[in-house]
Amino acid sequence: MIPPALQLRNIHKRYGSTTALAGAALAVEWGETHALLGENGAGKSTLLRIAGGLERADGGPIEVGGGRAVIRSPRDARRLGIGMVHQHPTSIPSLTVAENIALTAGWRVQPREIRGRVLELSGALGLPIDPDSYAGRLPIALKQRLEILKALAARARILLLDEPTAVLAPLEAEELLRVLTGFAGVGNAVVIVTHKLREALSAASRVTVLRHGAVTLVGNSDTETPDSVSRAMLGGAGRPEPSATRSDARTSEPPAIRLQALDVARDGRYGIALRGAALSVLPGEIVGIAAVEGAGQRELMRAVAGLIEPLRGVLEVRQPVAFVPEDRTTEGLILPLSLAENMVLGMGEQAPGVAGALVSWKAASAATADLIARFGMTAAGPEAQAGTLSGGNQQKLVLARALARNPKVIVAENPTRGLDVAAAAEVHRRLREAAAGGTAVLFHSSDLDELLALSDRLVVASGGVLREPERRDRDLVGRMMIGAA
Amino acid sequence: DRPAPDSSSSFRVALITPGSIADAAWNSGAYAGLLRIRDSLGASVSHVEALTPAAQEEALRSYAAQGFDIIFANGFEFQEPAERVARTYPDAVFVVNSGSRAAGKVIPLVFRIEEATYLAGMVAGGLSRSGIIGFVGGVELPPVRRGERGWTNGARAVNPAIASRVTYLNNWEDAASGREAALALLRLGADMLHHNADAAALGAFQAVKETEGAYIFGANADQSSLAPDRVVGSAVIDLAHAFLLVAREVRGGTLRSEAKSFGLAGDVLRFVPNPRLAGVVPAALSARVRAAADSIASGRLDPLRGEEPGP
Amino acid sequence: MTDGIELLAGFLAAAVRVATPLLLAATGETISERGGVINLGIEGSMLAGALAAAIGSSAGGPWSGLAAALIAGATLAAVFALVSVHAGADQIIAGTAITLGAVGLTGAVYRAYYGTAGAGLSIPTLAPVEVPVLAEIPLLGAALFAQPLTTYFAVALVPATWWYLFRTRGGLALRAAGESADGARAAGVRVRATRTLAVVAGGALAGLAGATLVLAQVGTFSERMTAGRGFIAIAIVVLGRWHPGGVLVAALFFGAATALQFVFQASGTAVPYQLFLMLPYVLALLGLAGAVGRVRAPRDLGRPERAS
Amino acid sequence: MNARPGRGRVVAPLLIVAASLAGLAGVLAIAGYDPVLALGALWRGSLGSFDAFASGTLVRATPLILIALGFALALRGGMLNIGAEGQFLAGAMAAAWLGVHLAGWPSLLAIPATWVVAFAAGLIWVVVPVVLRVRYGVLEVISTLLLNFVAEALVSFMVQGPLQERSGIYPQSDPIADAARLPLLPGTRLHLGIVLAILLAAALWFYFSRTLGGFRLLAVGTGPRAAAITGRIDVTRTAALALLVSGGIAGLAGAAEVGGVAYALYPNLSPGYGFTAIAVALLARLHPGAIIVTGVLFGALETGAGAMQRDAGIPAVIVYVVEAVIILALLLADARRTARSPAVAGAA
Ligand SMILES: Nc1ncnc2c1ncn2[C@@H]1O[C@H](COP(=O)(O)OP(=O)(O)OP(=O)(O)O)[C@@H](O)[C@H]1O
Ligand SMILES: Nc1ncnc2c1ncn2[C@@H]1O[C@H](COP(=O)(O)OP(=O)(O)OP(=O)(O)O)[C@@H](O)[C@H]1O
Ligand SMILES: [Mg+2]
Ligand SMILES: [Mg+2]
Repeated sequence: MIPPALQLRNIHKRYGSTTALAGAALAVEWGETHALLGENGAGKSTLLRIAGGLERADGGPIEVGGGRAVIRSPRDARRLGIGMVHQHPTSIPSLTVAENIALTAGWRVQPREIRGRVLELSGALGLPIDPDSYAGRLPIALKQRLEILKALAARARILLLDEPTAVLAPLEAEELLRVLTGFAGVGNAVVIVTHKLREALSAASRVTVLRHGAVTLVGNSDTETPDSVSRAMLGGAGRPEPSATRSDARTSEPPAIRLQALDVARDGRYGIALRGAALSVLPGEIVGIAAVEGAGQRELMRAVAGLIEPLRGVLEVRQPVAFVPEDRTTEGLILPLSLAENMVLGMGEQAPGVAGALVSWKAASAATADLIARFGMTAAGPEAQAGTLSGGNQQKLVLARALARNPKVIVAENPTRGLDVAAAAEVHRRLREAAAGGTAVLFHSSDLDELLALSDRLVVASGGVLREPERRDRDLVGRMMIGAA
Repeated sequence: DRPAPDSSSSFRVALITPGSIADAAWNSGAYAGLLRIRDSLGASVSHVEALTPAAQEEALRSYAAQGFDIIFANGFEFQEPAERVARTYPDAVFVVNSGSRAAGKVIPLVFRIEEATYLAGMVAGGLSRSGIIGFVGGVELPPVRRGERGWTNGARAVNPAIASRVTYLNNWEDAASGREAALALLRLGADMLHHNADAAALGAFQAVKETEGAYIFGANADQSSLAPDRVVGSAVIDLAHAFLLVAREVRGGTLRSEAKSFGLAGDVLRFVPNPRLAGVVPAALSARVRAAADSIASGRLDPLRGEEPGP
Repeated sequence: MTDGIELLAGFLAAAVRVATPLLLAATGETISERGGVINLGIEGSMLAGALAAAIGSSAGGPWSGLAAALIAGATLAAVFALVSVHAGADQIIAGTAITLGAVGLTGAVYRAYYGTAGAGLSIPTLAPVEVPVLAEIPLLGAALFAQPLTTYFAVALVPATWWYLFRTRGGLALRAAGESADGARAAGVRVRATRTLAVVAGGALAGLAGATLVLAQVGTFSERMTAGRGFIAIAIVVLGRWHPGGVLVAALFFGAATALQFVFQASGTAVPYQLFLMLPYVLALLGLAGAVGRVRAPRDLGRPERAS
Repeated sequence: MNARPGRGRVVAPLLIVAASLAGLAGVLAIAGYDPVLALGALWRGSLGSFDAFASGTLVRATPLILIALGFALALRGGMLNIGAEGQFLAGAMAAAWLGVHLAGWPSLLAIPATWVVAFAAGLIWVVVPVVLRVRYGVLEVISTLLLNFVAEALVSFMVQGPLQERSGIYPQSDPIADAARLPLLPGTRLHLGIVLAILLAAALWFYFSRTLGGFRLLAVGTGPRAAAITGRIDVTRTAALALLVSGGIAGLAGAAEVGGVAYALYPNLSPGYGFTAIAVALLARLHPGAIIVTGVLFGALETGAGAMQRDAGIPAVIVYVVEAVIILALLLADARRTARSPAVAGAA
């Protein structure tokens, strides 16, 4: 019998008082795509980071291709043929795509040569990318693509991917999964972490489910169902039902957001991103913006949130506005600061514990502890650094904070990115609750299903123009997004 | 060869320098003076470098509090702090090198360096072919400026048309800048240089060594050995000797509360020609220099005003 | 007329002379800062290099002096790397302490080796080397092609450093380490080793810069003789935007401003000389402001790699 | 961890410091000096008696603490002010300039007046770096550093020119009026500046830990993008203001040195306080209370260094080495507590 490509057994990892992994295990065969599932904070990222050499386990053996492996650094992992795609991109922003790939792959640094090799590689994989762009300037989807190209260029045979599809539009996600299964199919191994259960069961051949740092299920994707998997994830509680109720727009009141003939410049670049936009959102209404990257949705959200001064036109927004930015790690949170401090950062004068110019950190901490409990976040406490939270828990913090302000308007970019199924459902419930209380919600999601599920009304942004589809139809909206309808 | 506090001797002498004692001039001379007092008078000695007003007053106070008999303070900037400290510690003698006034037991030493540099200037004025002479100063302090004034006046006494150029470095250590300053002066036509820049002046000597037809005059010590073929002479202050004289007076109880001033008349200050270059200086010029030295020593000529010696 | 040309040639030569040690030290600091380490200890490395050059040359001629300077500069930088890169201590404090220690150490060794008389002008130096033909070019010939070997080396180092930084795997890894220690580590770079090497190389070049002062310029050593050139080199790195070519231009610019300062003083104007002393720094500030576009430091400059 | 005030342990660092002192004693012995005498002098001259502590250590600590507080304020906002030396001199010039004209004033007015002009002068000295940073993106690290050299030359010019003492001979200003001199603790050289330093530390402590503004400054320094987008803070303005005030505080230190120690403007007023203060602030992890402690520590080190020369005959050059080793040892001890520093936090 051929030994597994990668085998981790009885892995333990503690951070101070937090136990991230308590005897977790993972076995991946050559040729298979393996999905690693679990709720936020279950320990998925930690397990992958241990295999990728970014963390060291407190205990537990690792075998690669049947041999005992010592993985102290990403360098060691690479030598063993392990490539990793992180939950948050690790590319070096001020280097070009080609340089980033050459660095990871250890290529000779000849600009023309590496550019050619990048084009060749990306062409062969069907993952097109501009080799000369600076990594820091790429839209998030391309940043993700770059991570995958780096791993493959380094000739990884075992590819570990931490939520690679979280930031992708459905079509992009399908494309990526196709590439990955193809890669596994030729005798390599792939581990993929995702919160999209359907996606996991269709793309992967086997699944492992973690809960509180230990394995609760290992199974074949043919025999498991979203229900069985999510029971394993949540400890038998079964899958939460997405609520289908629509909110009541308060037509009697003036709109909470009103824009007319609004032009907005491209964020940070030259050119116009949004032209003659017109949109009204009533109190109590949830409006979803469907768009592909660069269609002007980003500028729309940020103009409404008051972060970009529009060039011309009418823009009226009721205050206060809460904004949930797309990039939680640099725009939403200050990772070295504590949860309580991040809470005060976002809520300012309205934060609990703040009275005028003074802050009582004791009160702020108490309120943050309360928030942690109410949103079911896994965190060591209000004094923990935001950077020690798992990705999903960071997102919960950003949302919890936005909702805690009781805003009149919520503007959210991909509000459920990185959240597990239950948490995403919980966020939807809370957004609806807010709407029911009279808050207007304007949100963008790269997940069309989420848009259809959550929004009362759907608006498509395409080429800088806003349009409302005649029907709430997946295909029609999809075609409008790419300007084909 | 370092001073260690030695309580066996009852005569205790301290030195405070505002900079390193390896500066090849001002502070090293003072340090040599301290050692000479130790060796000649059997004093127990102590030294400290104190670079800032805060450290300087602290050093003065500490020595006075420890009962040192003489505290040499090597710079005009000690004058006021010494007077302040002397009010609290009336027993110690404070000798302020280059100080401005006598006040009780605060005694300034004044070296009339201009008397020696005047003579150097005369030689330079007589030897210069280009009619341009140059001076490289470290920091523009009173003795430095007086030295430069004497140098310029001396040259003018011999050649009234002489042009005298001055460059200040604003430090005492940067020998490379000393060299660049000298090279710039030489490029602009100067052929006789003088300095008062301590260690930084070494660069000026190097520049002169490299430049044909250029000569230089040493300062503070006899610097002929630095460039035996290019140093015409040096304006020398025998600081060590002066220190010893003062220490003797203190010990003998004969020191009076007045400024102690040293000029060509004593044996502390001299213009020392470089014997190797004796042939370069015309006899007539040498004679004029000797005559001027006499006039200065006897008070008939004030080098700072630059009057010709009377008949 | 010819007088004017000669003066100009002399001025250019002076600018190149002043620029040479700055260029060497700044190139070294560029390498180290590209790797994310700001080393204020290069002032100390320079001073140690100067003394080592003096002693080495006294003992075994200029070439021994150069070798000793490289080793001395590198050694101090290695101590700095130990504290700041490996222990992760603050780079600014560590660099300041190294410089302070170097002032003391060089002073003590100098006094012990040369005694109270000092080194005088007894140290064997490097004679200027004229490049055949080129040295004959009017105006520029003497300025650029009749310089000591260290100057040619400093200039040759510029394209070499460029090539290393932008055309080699090591250089790419170095830049990555400077931009994002975490990212570089994830890409398989050994961040600490990379940074240590860069710092030590930078220290060696600073040592060479100190040697230039002694062996190619003044022919002697004096305490604290570097007089802040290490800090100016750091300013030059920023002025040159962490780019070897830019650093060359900035060093020459600084050299020219300083040479001009001396010319102004020596030509005997009534303007207070202190204004001339300010000149290079004021010009540098203007240069910073006038440089088109924004200056950006390596992102992780000054940040130790997090212990994992 | 980050630019946060530290909550580290103290024991391990103390052990490292003790070990390094032992090592030093060994080195001194090898070099032929009496280590017991040397370290004894270091102790006696700095902390060993009340007079040494008050007249030496605290006097030296005063400018270090003041400058370090300003440095901490700026760095909390991500601005690395390594030009305190220049701002200190600017403040000293202003205080001396006003101080000589205040004869006949009541001290109660004269002293605050010199402080106000010195604060303003220090602040003005950073206007150029602030404008360069805001308008042209020039890193304040470099512009403030360059301005140190300019300040030095300017002081040199002032004491030879406009501010030179009456006789026109010495490169120093006239002594300031008695009214502008800071009161001393009787029997010592300790002046009112230390009170100013402690009050300022208390004020900054309150500002940093108890006010929204202090927290927002921290946010700007640690996560400027999030501070702007999520915190809705005017990042540029906040950081610029912090840098300006830090310059003003360094200027205050200059006034305290002129009014409490030197009583006149001298060109050599600072032995590099601006740089030492950086070490003081960083070792204290920018915590105002801890800055008082590290400031006193460095003040003791500098005062004790003088005593080592005077009383143990150790040459100054060796004392520098001793100081450097102690600083490196403190640094290593401190690095064991936490791994990250905010050094150039504002660079990006
Ligand atoms: N550096 C750290 N310090 C402290 N705790 C940490 C650290 N890294 C992770 N943890 C904790 O370990 C647990 C597991 O985190 P991990 O990131 O592996 O979760 P995850 O399964 O990837 O979650 P998500 O789906 O939200 O990304 C969490 O409770 C997290 O807070
Ligand atoms: N329109 C956009 N869409 C997506 N991401 C963007 C957009 N504009 C900026 N970003 C992201 O925001 C981050 C910072 O962008 P910014 O334009 O501020 O770069 P920058 O600070 O100017 O870069 P540098 O300083 O290196 O020149 C980058 O990671 C970039 O990818
Ligand atoms: Mg995760
Ligand atoms: Mg930017």
